[in-house]
Amino acid sequence: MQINSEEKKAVDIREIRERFPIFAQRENRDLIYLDSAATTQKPDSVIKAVSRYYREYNANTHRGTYRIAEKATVEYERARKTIARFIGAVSERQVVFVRGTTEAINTVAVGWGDRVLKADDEIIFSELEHHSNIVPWQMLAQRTGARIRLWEMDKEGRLHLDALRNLLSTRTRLLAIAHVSNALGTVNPIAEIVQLAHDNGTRVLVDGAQSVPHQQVDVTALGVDFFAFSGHKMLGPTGIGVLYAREELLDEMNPVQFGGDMIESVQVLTSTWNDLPWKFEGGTPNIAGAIGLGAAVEFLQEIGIDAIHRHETGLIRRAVEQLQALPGVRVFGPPGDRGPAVSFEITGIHPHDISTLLDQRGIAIRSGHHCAQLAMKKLEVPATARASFYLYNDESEIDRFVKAVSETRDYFAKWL
Amino acid sequence: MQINSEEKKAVDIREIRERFPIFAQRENRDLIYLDSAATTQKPDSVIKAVSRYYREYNANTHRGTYRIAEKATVEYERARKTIARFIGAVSERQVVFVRGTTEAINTVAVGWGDRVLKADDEIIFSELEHHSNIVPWQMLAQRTGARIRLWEMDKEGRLHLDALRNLLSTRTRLLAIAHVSNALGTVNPIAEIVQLAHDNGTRVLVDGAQSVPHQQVDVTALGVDFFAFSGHKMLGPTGIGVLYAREELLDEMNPVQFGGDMIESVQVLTSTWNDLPWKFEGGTPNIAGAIGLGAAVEFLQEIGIDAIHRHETGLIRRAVEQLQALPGVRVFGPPGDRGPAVSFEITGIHPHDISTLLDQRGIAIRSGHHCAQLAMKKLEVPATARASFYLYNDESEIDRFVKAVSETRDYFAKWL
Amino acid sequence: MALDDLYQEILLDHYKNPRNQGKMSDPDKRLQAKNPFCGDEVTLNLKFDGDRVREISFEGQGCVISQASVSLLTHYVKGKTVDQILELIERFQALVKGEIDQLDPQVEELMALQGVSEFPTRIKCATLAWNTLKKALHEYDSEQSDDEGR
Amino acid sequence: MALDDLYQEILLDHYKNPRNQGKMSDPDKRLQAKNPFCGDEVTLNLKFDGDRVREISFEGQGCVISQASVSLLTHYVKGKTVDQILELIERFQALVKGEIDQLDPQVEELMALQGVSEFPTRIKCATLAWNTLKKALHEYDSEQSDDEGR
Ligand SMILES: Cc1ncc(COP(=O)(O)O)c(C=O)c1O
Ligand SMILES: Cc1ncc(COP(=O)(O)O)c(C=O)c1O
Repeated sequence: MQINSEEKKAVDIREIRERFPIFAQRENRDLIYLDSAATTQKPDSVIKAVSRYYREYNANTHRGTYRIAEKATVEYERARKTIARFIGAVSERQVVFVRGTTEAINTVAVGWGDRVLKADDEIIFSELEHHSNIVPWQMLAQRTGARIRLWEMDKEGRLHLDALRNLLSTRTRLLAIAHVSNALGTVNPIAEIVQLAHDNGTRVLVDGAQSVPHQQVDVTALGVDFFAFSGHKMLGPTGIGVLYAREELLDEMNPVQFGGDMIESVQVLTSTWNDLPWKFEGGTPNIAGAIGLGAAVEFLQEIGIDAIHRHETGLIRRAVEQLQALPGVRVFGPPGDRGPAVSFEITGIHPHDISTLLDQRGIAIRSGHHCAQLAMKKLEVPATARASFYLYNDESEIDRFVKAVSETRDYFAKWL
Repeated sequence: MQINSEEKKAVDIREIRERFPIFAQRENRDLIYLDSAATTQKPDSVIKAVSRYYREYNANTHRGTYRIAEKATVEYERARKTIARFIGAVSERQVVFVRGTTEAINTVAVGWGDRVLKADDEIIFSELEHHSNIVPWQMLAQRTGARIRLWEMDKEGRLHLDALRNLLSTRTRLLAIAHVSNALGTVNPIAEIVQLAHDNGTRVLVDGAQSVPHQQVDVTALGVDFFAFSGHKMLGPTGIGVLYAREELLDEMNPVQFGGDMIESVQVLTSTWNDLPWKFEGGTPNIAGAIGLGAAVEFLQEIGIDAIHRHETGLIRRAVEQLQALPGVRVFGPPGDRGPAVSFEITGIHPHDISTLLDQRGIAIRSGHHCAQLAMKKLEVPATARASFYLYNDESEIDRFVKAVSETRDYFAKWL
Repeated sequence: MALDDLYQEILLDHYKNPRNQGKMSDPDKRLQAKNPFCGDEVTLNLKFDGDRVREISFEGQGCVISQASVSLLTHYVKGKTVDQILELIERFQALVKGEIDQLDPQVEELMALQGVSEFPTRIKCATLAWNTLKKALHEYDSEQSDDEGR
Repeated sequence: MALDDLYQEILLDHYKNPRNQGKMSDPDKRLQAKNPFCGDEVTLNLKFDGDRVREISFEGQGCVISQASVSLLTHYVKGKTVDQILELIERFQALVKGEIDQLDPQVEELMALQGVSEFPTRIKCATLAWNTLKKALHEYDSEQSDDEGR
């Protein structure tokens, strides 16, 4: 259950699993959790960081002049710094706390898009995007008269740079693209994409919901303009996520949540805004969530994000190979490298029925469109079954999962 | 330390305090927490409900077909029902989970306001509003060409219905009003205000951030159109709050957070929306937060919101009387009934210095503009000191607080 | 909860051999609905004879539960009056939510879907077609009275 | 942390008798700033003599820390060159953030504000005027070069 590597840090799964209380619960004894692309389990240190805030220094941030309020402010801002360093941001002023990827993208669509886009400008997004990286742009297009251009994928869920070159025009203001697809595992070459887009004067928003949890990301090196991700998909609490952006873009953007904390001064008819990043954090933030996300990043750093990535690469290879070897099972997504998620189907059996049968064996996978209806349409399926992995999964779980898939096929085979 | 009342449920403060872990911390032994209007402390049951979700059934809601995802969905939706009943909503479809009061109000400003308001329409808000109930309307006015009308308060922070009558016109589309003022404690007669507004064809948004935690609220009986409040001010977690609205208004409103979960179907250029309330809950919600807020409501119900209200009424009376008796101290806000918050100043001493001195004695109060700069301007002060109370405070704390205020005055008196 | 309680033979039969599946030319009422959480779609086609449903068919694909449910629905609805159908819908919804545990003997094959009540996230699969039918009947009803009003 | 470390006698003296408080007619540069978290305001007025600050005054009210800080600022800045002042600002900011614990003997009264470093939420009170001065000097500088450029 160890990844062996001479020089590199290895991941000891047994030790790691012990730090996730959910696996120690009696009723979860048999749980094989393969839905980390939807949300991940939480280590003890994250759960404790959240409850420690409530138990020891619960107070509102930024304006209290008493001890626990100072402590809450310091911890909240320390989490921001931890996260900024983790993703390679130049400054923590570039890290805006939001609810998650969805709110981050919506914030850019309204705060930047409504300000910058004009009628007949163009927005590109890809066919494999999550709905959260599609619908905000549709609505922006409706509000501004801008046009949507779809970057189509091939039948294996790959995007081709040539197709992008053909799509980019003098009117293309924005390209919205996932770093890693949650539905198919496709990994997109962000640095090259950014280069192409920037050469064209096009800004790039990267949906990093499925990359930051699993691989080293350096937003500065990648050169992205906007970058969005969710805490709950990287061991952190629900209700917290991050919008990163280049500082001059944050400066020019309008805030979108108006109220306490994001204000410099308020008159009857007009108001002025606070400095970055607070300009975008109107209202009491998810303080416990931010502190918990800081703890999650520290956990990932302790294990080592590269070690995690290597471990997951082993798991996903094993899963894909074994599934592909099963008659009657079809695996979707690109050959070669992919993120730790695999979509598949069993001929004649609806994915819902697959996931219900697997649940009976304690195996949690997801079935459905994975908020990627455009990709489903291209694959000509209404839905798929999807298994996704994280640092706490091991190879024996993959094997049991594949066995259960095979038994599911057999269970229905007698009827169908 | 008990409120004595023959027939009515009494509040046993000692017992209640034992359920708030923060007061048991060694370094908080001397903590007198008088900043509940900013955020409240959390009972054990709320902290546990949050960590129990993470430890036992952490999963994303609504789409998982495995056991812990079902449990997460059931608990998340059960919290919604608990809250709906607590505020007297007709249906849980009217309870939309948001980050807090600020997001709730911004959601109405964009989702309803942008759809309904036209140039030269009018929006009224009062002079004692929190910035979160001011700035979203200023921005809406700028976007639509609508006009702002200010409902002025008197020098004691009271709003008069005659003034409202004079303000209402055939163009008045919306009245935005706090139930209870966080800065001055003013309690506004919402039922009468709603009546006046509705007779005029004007919709009413009530900022209930300071009322729901402290008194029985029945949104249906009050007849409000929109109602907003925050979990963290009523014993609940940070990062969760509620937008309530009448169902036909929610139906006609546009969603404002576009992405996963709020979708019915997605095509390349257009999409359609899910049912209420999910139409407004784009992206993974703060699941732990919602479940924690459900637990907070159950705690309040167990103690009894009326008993809490009576207890606080005793505390605030005592505080106001004693402060008013101190030479050199000026108390702001209305005579008679008020919410459990009192703003004051000591002549010649800036509120910041008051709160720092009180902090040295372990007493946590707030100094500043309390996000109510319009009210501060009317009172002709840059800031005030504010003490605010909740069910875990007792009379001996009030006495020690008042004594500390008096000592603060004396400390500086030798210099000034 | 045993799996075979959920996947009863009769449901698998309806899944494999759905009754009344297909398009309908010139239906009096046609309504489509989606399950937003999984993306499954169902379309119902109806022809009326007074207040009676004379013909019904469905289009769409889905899981065993949703397919069997809509197939059984068409089977039991055909020939019934709108009022009878509305009552059946109420009863069926209560059954799969676990609120009741009996149905009329005449519609007893529907009891095969009772197991769904133990699988909360699958309830939507079982009820989607029934909710759609209810909506279709109401819409048809008000379209009719609009016509009369003219 | 003892209270008297924060509220040193010299600060209370500056609070009670602020130096260089008041308006200025015809300043070369005037800049206002706000502390968004408490609403306190400060306005600085500056007159230059080449690259030297010839006159400085402030308007605005605040707490002991902010008033004493801006009063001390005006006291020490008057007559210094822009470069000297920018360096002093850096040093002062580092002091109240607890990054250094010494200042030049010529500005030793500023050491009275060292206690602020133990009160994180009060750091803004101490630094507001200094941040504003820095911004004012930069703005003045670029306004000057714009003029020359014409
Ligand atoms: C009356 C009132 N309205 C609105 C708010 C804003 O609430 P939140 O910061 O939770 O969004 C507050 C809290 O500061 C408040 O007291
Ligand atoms: C690629 C991708 N983008 C966006 C999202 C939306 O994230 P959230 O629901 O946390 O806002 C997800 C998660 O489902 C995702 O996988």
